[in-house]
Amino acid sequence: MKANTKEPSVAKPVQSIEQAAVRFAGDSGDGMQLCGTQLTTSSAIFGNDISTFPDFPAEIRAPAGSLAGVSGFQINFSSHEIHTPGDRVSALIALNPAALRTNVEDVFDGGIIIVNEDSFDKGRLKQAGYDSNPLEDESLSKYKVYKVPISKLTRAALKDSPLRAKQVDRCKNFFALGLVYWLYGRSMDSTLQWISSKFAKNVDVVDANTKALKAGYFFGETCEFFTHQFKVPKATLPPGKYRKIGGNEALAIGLVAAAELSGKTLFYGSYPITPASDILHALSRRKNFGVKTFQAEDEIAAMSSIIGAAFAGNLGVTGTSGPGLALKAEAIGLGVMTELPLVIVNVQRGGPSTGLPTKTEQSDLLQALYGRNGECQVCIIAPASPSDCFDIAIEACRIAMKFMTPVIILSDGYIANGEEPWLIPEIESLPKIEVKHPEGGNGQDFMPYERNADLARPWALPGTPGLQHRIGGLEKEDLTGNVCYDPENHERMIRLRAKKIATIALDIPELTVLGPEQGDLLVLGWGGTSGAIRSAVERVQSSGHSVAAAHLRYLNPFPANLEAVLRRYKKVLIPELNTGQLRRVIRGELMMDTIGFNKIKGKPFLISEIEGRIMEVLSEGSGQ
Amino acid sequence: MKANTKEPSVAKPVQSIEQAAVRFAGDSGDGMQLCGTQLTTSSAIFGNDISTFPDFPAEIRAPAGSLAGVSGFQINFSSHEIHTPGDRVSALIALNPAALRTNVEDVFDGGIIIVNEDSFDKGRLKQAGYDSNPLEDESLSKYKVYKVPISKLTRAALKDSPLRAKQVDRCKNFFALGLVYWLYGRSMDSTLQWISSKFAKNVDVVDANTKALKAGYFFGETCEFFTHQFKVPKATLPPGKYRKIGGNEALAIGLVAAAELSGKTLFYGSYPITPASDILHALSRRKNFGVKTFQAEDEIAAMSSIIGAAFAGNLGVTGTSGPGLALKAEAIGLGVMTELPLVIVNVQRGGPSTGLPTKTEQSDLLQALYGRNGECQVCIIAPASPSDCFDIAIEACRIAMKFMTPVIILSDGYIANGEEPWLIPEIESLPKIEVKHPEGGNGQDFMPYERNADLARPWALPGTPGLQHRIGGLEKEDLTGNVCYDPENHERMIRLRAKKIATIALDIPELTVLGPEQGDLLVLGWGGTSGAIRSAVERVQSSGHSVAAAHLRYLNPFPANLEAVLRRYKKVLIPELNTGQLRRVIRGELMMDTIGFNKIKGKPFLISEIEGRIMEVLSEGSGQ
Amino acid sequence: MSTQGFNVLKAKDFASDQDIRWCPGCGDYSILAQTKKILPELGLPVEKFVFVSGIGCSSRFPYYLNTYGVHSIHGRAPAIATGVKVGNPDLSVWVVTGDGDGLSIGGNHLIHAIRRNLDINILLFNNRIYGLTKGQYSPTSELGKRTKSSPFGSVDNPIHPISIAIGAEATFVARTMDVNVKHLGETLRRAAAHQGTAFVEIYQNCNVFNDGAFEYASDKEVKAENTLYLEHGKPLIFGKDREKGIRLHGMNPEIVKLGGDIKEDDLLFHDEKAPEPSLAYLLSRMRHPEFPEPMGVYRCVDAPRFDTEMLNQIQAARAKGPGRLEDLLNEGDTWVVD
Amino acid sequence: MSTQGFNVLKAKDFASDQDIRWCPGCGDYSILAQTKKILPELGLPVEKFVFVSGIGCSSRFPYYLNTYGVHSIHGRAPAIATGVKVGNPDLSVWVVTGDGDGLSIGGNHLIHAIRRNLDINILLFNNRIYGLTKGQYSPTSELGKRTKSSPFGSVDNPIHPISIAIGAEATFVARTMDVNVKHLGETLRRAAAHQGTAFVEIYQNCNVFNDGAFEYASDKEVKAENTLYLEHGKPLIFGKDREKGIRLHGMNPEIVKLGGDIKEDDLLFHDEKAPEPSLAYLLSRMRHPEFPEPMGVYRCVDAPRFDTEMLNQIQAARAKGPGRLEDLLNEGDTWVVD
Ligand SMILES: Cc1ncc(C[n+]2csc(CCOP(=O)(O)OP(=O)(O)O)c2C)c(N)n1
Ligand SMILES: Cc1ncc(C[n+]2csc(CCOP(=O)(O)OP(=O)(O)O)c2C)c(N)n1
Ligand code: SF4
Ligand code: SF4
Ligand SMILES: [Mg+2]
Ligand SMILES: [Mg+2]
Repeated sequence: MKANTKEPSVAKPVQSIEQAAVRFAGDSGDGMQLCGTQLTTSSAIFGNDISTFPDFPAEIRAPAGSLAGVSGFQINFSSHEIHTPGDRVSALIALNPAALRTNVEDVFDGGIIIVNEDSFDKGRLKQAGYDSNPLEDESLSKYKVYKVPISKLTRAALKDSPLRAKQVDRCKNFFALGLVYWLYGRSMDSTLQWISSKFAKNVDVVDANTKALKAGYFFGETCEFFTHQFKVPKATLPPGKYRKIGGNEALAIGLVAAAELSGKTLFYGSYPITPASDILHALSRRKNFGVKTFQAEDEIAAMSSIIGAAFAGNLGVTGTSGPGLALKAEAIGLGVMTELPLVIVNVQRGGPSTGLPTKTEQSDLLQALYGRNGECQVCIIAPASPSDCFDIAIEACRIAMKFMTPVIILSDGYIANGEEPWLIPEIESLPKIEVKHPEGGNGQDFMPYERNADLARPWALPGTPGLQHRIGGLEKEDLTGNVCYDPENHERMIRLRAKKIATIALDIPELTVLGPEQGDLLVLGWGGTSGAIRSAVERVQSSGHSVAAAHLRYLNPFPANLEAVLRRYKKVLIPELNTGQLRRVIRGELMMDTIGFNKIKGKPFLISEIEGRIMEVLSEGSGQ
Repeated sequence: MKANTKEPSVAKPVQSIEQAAVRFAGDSGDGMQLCGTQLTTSSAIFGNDISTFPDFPAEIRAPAGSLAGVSGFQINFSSHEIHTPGDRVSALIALNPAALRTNVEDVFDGGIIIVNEDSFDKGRLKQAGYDSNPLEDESLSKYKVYKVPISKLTRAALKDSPLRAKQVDRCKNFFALGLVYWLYGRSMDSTLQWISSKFAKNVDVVDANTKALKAGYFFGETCEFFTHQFKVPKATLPPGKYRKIGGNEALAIGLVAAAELSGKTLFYGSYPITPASDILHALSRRKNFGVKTFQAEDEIAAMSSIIGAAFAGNLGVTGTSGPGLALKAEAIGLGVMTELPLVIVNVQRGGPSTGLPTKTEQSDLLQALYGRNGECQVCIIAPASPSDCFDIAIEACRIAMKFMTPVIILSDGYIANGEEPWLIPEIESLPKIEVKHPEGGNGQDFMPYERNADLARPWALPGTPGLQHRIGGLEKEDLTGNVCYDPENHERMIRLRAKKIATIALDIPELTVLGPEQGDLLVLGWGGTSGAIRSAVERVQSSGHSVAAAHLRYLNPFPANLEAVLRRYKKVLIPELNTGQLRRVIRGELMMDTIGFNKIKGKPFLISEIEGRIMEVLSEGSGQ
Repeated sequence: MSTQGFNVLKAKDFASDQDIRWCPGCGDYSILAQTKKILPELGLPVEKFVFVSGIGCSSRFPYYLNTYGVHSIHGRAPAIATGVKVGNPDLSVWVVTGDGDGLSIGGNHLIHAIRRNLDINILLFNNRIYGLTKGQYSPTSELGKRTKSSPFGSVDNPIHPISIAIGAEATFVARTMDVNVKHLGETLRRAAAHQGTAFVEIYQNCNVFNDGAFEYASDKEVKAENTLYLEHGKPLIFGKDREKGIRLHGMNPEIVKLGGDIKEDDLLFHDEKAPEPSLAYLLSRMRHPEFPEPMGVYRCVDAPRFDTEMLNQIQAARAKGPGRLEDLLNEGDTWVVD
Repeated sequence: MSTQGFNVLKAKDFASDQDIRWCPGCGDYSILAQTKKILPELGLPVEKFVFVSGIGCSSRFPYYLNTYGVHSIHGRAPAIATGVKVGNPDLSVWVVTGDGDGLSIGGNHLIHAIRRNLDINILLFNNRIYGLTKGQYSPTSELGKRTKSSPFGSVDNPIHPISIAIGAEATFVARTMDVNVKHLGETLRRAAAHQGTAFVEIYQNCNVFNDGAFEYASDKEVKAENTLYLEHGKPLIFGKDREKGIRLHGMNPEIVKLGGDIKEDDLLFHDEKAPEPSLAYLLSRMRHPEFPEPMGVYRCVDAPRFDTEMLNQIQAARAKGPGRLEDLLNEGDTWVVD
């Protein structure tokens, strides 16, 4: 292909499509995440439903051109409601051979591939493990391949820029983005604005990026190679005001909101760890909300600090990922014994050990349930999607303070980094969180372990006259909270603590299903698989099958009606990104067998995978 | 009662009994543990079967005379085989009112109570919560109470001793012990020897303790109050050479034996914690076996150090209790990923959090199974009794090195501190542990993650030319062990690691039952409840019921025939010192419901409790 | 802050109703007594105090005070105290820890609390042994010490609490001793007065597992030779008849006899306010038996505090416009679907 | 020990077959290069080396060496290395850690490894940032530093690795820098030669998240003013024309101009062998911008080593009669049942 930007631009035909999944892929340093985010924003503002999936390597920046260093960002934008970033992509933008190689499989047959032709040199082809140049052999024949000399065109567009060559080359992602904007008829406005404000301090950079973006756009418009544009119309989402939101961001905002709703100061003690660090980053910017962030020396200190802060009367929250949750275990036990309101966010990633730190997985459910010494229950809840993180954060804080208990939120890397449109809630619609502190006494007859109807003990704050008391990790005497080695008291307290957690079931919504109230199959999920499950179930429903979907936001305790719901279906299928942890818990808890569908590849489910499994299960003989 | 030691001694009649359970109780500083141990030794040497239960407070030495400070030691010695220290005691020796009050309930009706009359003064009565002196009211009328002025008599016996008054008073435990020796016709020889060697450096102390012991003995002989002696004949144990052994000691010896049997150096890295510290103490004395003990700065360092030691080629073992196991979680995960042979001893105690640190419990099973991030299985085994700790230690080391995996031993405070006779094994009868290290190569084609038939990877040692390789916590590539983010590889490795653990089931004995091969009820236990279960089952068997007992030494993986065995009985009862952790695992694993019998009081089961529950279960309607 | 009546508080107002469960004769009793004595003088009501401890005999401390308290888990007290202080800067927060709790498992939290310099007081009861677990050597035990876990003698070079604290750039460091009750009380007062992390090592006798560990510093016959009481601005003098002093020889301290050629002015003068902690470090290296061990305040300087700096940032941010939930929710690019 | 042919080893013999995954321009490359250069000189074959690291960019190090290696978990490398060294004292054990790995989560293990003084080498790559987690401030970041987790500036007073190491009584302490390759190589050689724990702080540029953090010490224009190269037995001189020196004023260092009244002999002389670490501590407090920062070996002394002392005890015990399994089983009171 010869690029020809000189020709006069002519409007090209526009083909309307329902949905497009676009993936940018390139070196870690190529700015692919940025392209993705920009396209996401402009699509969201345009009015599409969106869902994104950033996928980056564990290295900060592996060797340029290497397979290990490929960073990707997938965005699905659609004119109808969607719940996942899409199983396969309609367009892949690959900035080098390694990016092509690691991503080409996911492109639909007949899909678009735009490559930076300039990067397909011998060295990089070899690095990517290509024996021959795929742009020149037949291997890509089933795709629409556009070979664009992106580097050269960018340089040409910026030939007057005062920037150094290296800097100029860095603008090529904007060229690529511009081209995609043209391809899908997107407005460049939000990105142009973003460029001006982001690089405000350096006008040359603003200028260069702006030019590169526009050059890409105009290239699409002018170059004869592209015969038509696509158009993905607005989605008909519920009316209201929207913004685009990612899971970690929603979680951070939710925590701030919970603090505001309860009138408590938020204390977030955390130690950085992928993929949870962004919550710390987001909260550390919220000083105007009085948020106190404490970057502790390790996860144990982080957990310990929130115990101290909660004792002092703050809303104590910590965030981490699997290995960090393991380290917090002992201190969470102290939280259980001292019965303080504590929220522990665990953004799951691939394990065991350091595992696959930048990949997603759902393998910490059993750890969250049982990963502490002794009989040591906590409440566990999990968000279904990026925007649900907002609600789950509020819910966790509400339960923690109402029941005086640690609550673990099991998010995951997929939700944490993914983005979707969020219907901004009315403040009045948010739950009220009422917190009462006992108000002082005569110092003698205060009972720090006396319980209310919810079995919660009083949250008496240091500084309150007459309520002085001591808490700690040794077994507590019922009512007085004194250290107590009495055998009967121990058993009573173990059962009381467990009962308190069980009582939460009365305070949470029942499990609802999407689809028939009873039937052949229920597909039950938890956490980030929700979207794929829902989409898959909708597909098979639309082909007339008696299949329903249900999503478990509450993992301990379960909603009171869980068993009743499950038993209304002939079979229950539980897709999980682990070896079957929820399935195991349900067997143990309800003595009920279910069918597991398990994927442990560091990646989310594809809709088609679940759909396929559903069809298999439906066609298999009856019986569980 | 008036003491009269001056009268000439006359032989008193001897009543032969089958078994006696004696409990010493007094202040933490009164030397009750010592009395117990001495009586244990002399009874063991005499030829009784024995079982002991020391029970001490969490404080080093709570205020003298306080209820919190009471320390007890129970020993059961018998002319037939026994498996527990006895549900109730035939004789209680109480050195003060607090000791009487906290222990009197456990004395058989008609049983003997010997009190130190001198300590029943107003102050101490009040401290113990007595409104009136129980020695003077009717409250003890159902017991045979002997009011002995032990303090005065000890002082009298030592009136010529150069020791200071305080030191003299400290000898009163020997007086009490002497009296008990007389009561049960025990030889004082072993204790006299022990005194001379223990206090060899201070002849006055040897002298005083010797005199006190003898004075107690002669007091029994002479004082008209004691009308007859008891005699517990030798037990007919299997022939062979015996010694008395406690659980922690047996475990330590077992570890040393495993090192000898495998030709490896034992590296024990640990951080002190009750009730596991004694293993560290015992091993630190074994330098002549080349044992390396490392008192680490914390449990994380302890666990980490054995990973390093194992990598370097030592037999790496660590020991701890519940809170310490929680802290080790992350590093155990590294052990799973690096597939090194590691043994982790967890001596369970009352939880959660600091809980009841000196009391026993079985509440870490779920933590051992699931207390780590990601899919992260290890092998778990548990000893049945103090002496079984020896065998379990060897078994753990054998499995760890054969399968290249971490193995958790779940001991508990009851087993760790309890003692029983041990038939010393012939060395030839001990399992051989064959360890092979690959012998060097050319540095290129060594595959650190290639597996043998047992799915174990090679244990290649630093220092071996040509086998240089790097291990770590990131996901490993199959065969090469290189860091690998490939999705398929991840799933393969997760399944391979799990399969390796499952494979251990082929290498361990099947579950056997005691009693009928099928029938109405199987009582299934694990860990330290074994003795009580066995005794209870024997009792109901002898009254003609179709009940069997089974003991699970292997908790992950289960013996291959577990399900088959369980399904041969109409009902299965699982007594546990927790809220039903094994029961829950069996439901999840086998989809099989069992009946739980749970006690969470920091104390072991009584035989009668289990017997009672068995009878209840038998009489309840059928069905599980 | 409730001020009602707190100016008439007495030691007994700080006593809780719990039975004290230390061994008779334990040095902890005296530290408790002095603490109860000085607390009423600090001008705060009982409810404003929070005592946080880890696990160990020493860590039982909070139970015996009628203040708020947390008897936490092993080694984590400094981290918990950080949460308490940042959570409510109005409180007077005290950490009680042992040589095992604070320097073995908890060493890292201790250092990080010290370097952050937030306004808490850390009392480390150093008995050079693990008391509660019945007698293993601790990080402060001497090389060669025989204990249950070191029957052939410990091979771990000990850690010195004050050296480590100064390594972490502590702003207040002091040493005192259980039996020297006046000095103990005075040192606690000084610690309380310091704004920033005050680290106090307290020599404490464990008469059950390590009896006499500090006899050299407490025994009437020898203590004057083996200890040296620091006074700000004063020369370093010690000995029964205050006849000996410490002189600097290059960077090394040396013991000299006063009189003759050597005047007080030739001696090393103590300066607890020295901006550079090098003197304090040097003093921390004067150890028995080579040197008399310095008792008292090694260092007391001002530095930025974590707690106040954090509050300042919050106040500054709020001054620019306190956060509104409405704005938070509606941040960034938004669009409307009708 | 296999001796065959190791005397002809070259740097490339120490290179593994793994792709290096640091950012282009990262300071880690240079440290790796120098390490590969000096290892062949140490007289040991490749298989005798074990590199242990934690988690962080720096902790990738072991993968790139053709030695044995453990890329472990965050902060625990010193504890793992302790196990390796005690497990097989024949090995040359190296720890590679970062400022977060070694001083934040792993601070305690670091200190305890140092105080035990076992014969390992600890290289702390200090880039004053968390690299791998993409740019949060670390314990060595300056007060006020703006990072992802401190958008308003950090309020944590930093820790200084060398001060902390000396607080823990390190027997070998040195500082060097990624870009100063000759000095870096020489410092690594010195560390390897030391018998005991050798602690080396290496200034390392993270050009992605903290670019230029050490420009003051590397930039040609200014480095001579901002650094001072320590030499044993030599006076402390620095400056472009070596025209400035450090003089002691009481316990405080001061910068003086040489010439005129002030002679070299008036300056502070470096003594890395000083039994007292007070000089080393004082040097560790000389910090940019007030002072030129000392580079090189601060301290190098002999002291009992944990690893050898433990082996000595074992040898002594075995000399008295090695343990026999038979005896072990039959210990104590036994009796026979026929
Ligand atoms: C996680 C954990 N590890 C170990 C222990 C056991 N433990 C309790 S106190 C203690 C050491 C006590 O020593 P120190 O801090 O010096 O206090 P002391 O008893 O001497 O006052 C240890 C090891 C524990 N409670 N928790
Ligand atoms: C238990 C645990 N907590 C947190 C993390 C996340 N983490 C990985 S590296 C790192 C800090 C890296 O900083 P540093 O040690 O300075 O190394 P650098 O990347 O700068 O070389 C953190 C917080 C982790 N991997 N494990
Ligand atoms: S063991 Fe020692 S430190 Fe603990 S209470 Fe007793 S005397 Fe005090
Ligand atoms: S992030 Fe920084 S430290 Fe990490 S590899 Fe890149 S430049 Fe090096
Ligand atoms: Mg101590
Ligand atoms: Mg760093």
